[in-house]
Amino acid sequence: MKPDEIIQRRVARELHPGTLVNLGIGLPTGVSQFISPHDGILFQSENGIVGMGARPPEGMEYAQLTDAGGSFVTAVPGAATVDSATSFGLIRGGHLDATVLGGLEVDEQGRLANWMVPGKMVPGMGGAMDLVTGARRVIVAMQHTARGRPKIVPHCTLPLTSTRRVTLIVTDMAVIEPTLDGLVLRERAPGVTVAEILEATTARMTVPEDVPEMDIRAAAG
Amino acid sequence: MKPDEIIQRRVARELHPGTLVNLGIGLPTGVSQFISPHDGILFQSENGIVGMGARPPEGMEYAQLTDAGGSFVTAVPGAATVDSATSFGLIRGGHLDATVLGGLEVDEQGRLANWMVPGKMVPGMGGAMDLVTGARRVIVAMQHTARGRPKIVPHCTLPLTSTRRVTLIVTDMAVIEPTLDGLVLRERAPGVTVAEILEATTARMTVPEDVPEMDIRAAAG
Amino acid sequence: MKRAISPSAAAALIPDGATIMIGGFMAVGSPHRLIDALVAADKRDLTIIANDTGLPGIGIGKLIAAGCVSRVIASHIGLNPQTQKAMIAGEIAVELVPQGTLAERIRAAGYGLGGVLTKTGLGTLAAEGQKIIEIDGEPWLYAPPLFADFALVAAERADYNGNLSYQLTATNFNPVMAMAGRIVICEPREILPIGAVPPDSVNTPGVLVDHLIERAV
Amino acid sequence: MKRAISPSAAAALIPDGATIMIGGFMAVGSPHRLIDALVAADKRDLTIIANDTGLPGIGIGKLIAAGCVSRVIASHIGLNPQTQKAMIAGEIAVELVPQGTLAERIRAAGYGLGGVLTKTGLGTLAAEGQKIIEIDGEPWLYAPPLFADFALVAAERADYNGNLSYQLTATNFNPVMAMAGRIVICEPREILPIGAVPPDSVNTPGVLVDHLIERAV
Repeated sequence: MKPDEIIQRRVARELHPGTLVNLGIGLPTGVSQFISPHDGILFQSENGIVGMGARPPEGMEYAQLTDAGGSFVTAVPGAATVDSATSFGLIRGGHLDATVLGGLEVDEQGRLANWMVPGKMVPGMGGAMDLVTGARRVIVAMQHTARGRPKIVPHCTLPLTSTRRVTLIVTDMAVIEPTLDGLVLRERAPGVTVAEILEATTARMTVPEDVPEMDIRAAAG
Repeated sequence: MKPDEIIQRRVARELHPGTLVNLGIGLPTGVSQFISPHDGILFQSENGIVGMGARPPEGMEYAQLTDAGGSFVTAVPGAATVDSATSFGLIRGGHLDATVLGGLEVDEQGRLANWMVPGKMVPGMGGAMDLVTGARRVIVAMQHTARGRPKIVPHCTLPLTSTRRVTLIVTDMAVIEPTLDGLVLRERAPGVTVAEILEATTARMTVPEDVPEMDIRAAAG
Repeated sequence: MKRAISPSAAAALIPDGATIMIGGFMAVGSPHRLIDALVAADKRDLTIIANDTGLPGIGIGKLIAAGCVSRVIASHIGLNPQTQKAMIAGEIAVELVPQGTLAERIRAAGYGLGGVLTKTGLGTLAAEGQKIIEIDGEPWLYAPPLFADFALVAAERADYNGNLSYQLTATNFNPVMAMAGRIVICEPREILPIGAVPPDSVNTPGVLVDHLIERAV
Repeated sequence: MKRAISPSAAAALIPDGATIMIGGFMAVGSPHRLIDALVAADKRDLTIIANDTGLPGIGIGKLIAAGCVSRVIASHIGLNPQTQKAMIAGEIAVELVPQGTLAERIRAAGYGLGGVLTKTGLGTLAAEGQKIIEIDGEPWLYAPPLFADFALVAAERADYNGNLSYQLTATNFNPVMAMAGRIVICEPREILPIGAVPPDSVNTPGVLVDHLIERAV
């Protein structure tokens, strides 16, 4: 199984039936393929749709129905469209159950940096700061390391997206929960040892006696 | 001609074609009967309609189309309905060209009191404070005196609706313009003398050499 | 998907002493069957946040008449002398808020904002005891967000996802309240199957609505 | 009633150096013919307030590519490397604002509010040099209203009163901008006779719209 798929499958199990969820562009978007349509989970795209559906078949795209990356999408039955102010009212007012976002760094305080690399990449924060600050739960979905360099670090060196402590970090190696007392290693990816995880992590992390293997089966429908 | 009709006819001439206007309950509401439908003036009711029309004929009322007093109204062609936040966005954001409101007192600084008589009448300000503070022009339409007692006074004794200087005061005796330098008598009602106006007014007022008679013909369509 | 419940089942969710937003403007666009159910359940000590208290025995006026209410936050109580009488008698505490500020305070709660900065009310009784915030030397009246345990709203149409559409001047405070209530209960005139309402016809996304009231028989 | 004008007549109303809000999200829901007219008229030194700067040569990207723009206030410029390059070269000043804060700042201008109090951006680069306001001991980031000389919006449908309706995700920033621009110019896909659009189908009341752009031939 590809590292991304491990992450996506594990994140899918975190989403609660009947709730509103925002998936970031890229790896997080792929989480939706591991969600049962019977769960009644609605995906929000911050450009103004609640109940975003999959990409339409070739030739059936519609120019005025797109996601936050500008890609063509569909609307599920029972979808609603809203303007940007209301879309962010949903995000900032605590109406979004979860956001799943990629990350560049997460630190021991559970703070996420994912919007800027000074001098290199200055795309703008888009909706990321609103999502991380306002969603009820923030799930970071990312590779554990970037070209061998650990991304879970003692202190973020990149500009923060929010000072808020994220809810959960899901990587291709581990599930880590940021708590008031610091990071706690909760799960290992299939075939990965605790030692390997610690080796790939520069942040301090509490390791409970029992660190079970991730469950990456499809969530119950 | 009844005193109210003089006021309503004169106020009607202040309204600009093609603009949005809010008429208060009571005397101000009657201004609409002296407006030509060809002027394209749209009336707003703060409960959420732009383009309010007259009361429907008996038996053709609809429970979900009412004015701010709860009375049945109609919608003119090209009307729009909005929620309360947007309705007051129109008022407070400076999108309303004029509001016409009744008054209990107006003082030398052009400040209006019209929402409360302490110990007697505490109905709440409703939208009055928003209208007087936010409309581009505020026109006070009221009898010059109440049971012989002058209503245009040196200093309001009743609680203010807003500290903002109103644009114009139209009574059954006079048209008075509040300016930075105080009240200026602009017009006399038909058959009323300057001396009679001053007699019925306790506020200081500048009286220009020429105080013409009000024009109360119907506004040009 | 939401199963529709009866007005009395909804009323049973609401404890005495709760803070409740109720949609409507002079009883137009109010959830009338929910109000009846609250009266029938003999609720006590409610705080009501609404534009007004309706008319005597009409709309929110029924809750006032039945003695269910101990506190009101509204812009206008003038058309309900019972509210005014109860206020003067000290039986109901009334906080009067300019109507536009009331709408924005409710919206601020629902949209995660820290409050409202407005010119409305500056220098008047409405500013008494309130915070003034200076921005670039200019004074603004600060008004805090208004939260509620419950929002009871009325809609013209719902689907079983809870998506709501309003009609004409029955819209009024319902959309902002549906964003702001911790638990949102909607009384629609009709409930359509999921998929029967186009996305652009939805005024309030269904994720905001916790309970739908079943259609009147 | 409003007579529809051509895109070039609308562009002629807009002087060099103007501050312009432009609706759209990654060029979806942008007024494309108006943008073309601004490029054709070779406008200079514009300040653009928008969610993003489109893609290279697409949507607002056309204005960037043509050198019409000296300043941008946006939430995201990542999909237009030309904007990033011009920013790094010092040719375009870019102010980045969180998307939700951007929408609320525009709305605040249109709704007569003194600004926005938000948690978004607190403790990050977005708060640098910004005012923090404490309310009951809790810090909130203050963001001022965003005004513009012009708002250029796109709509699915207008009537000749200027009443606008939007479609699906082409809605985005258009409604708040239509409230906030001093002069509002709308490019609708079609214009209906007055009376042909029911009041509940209107998203932006026509009183806000100063000019309509005639239908494409």
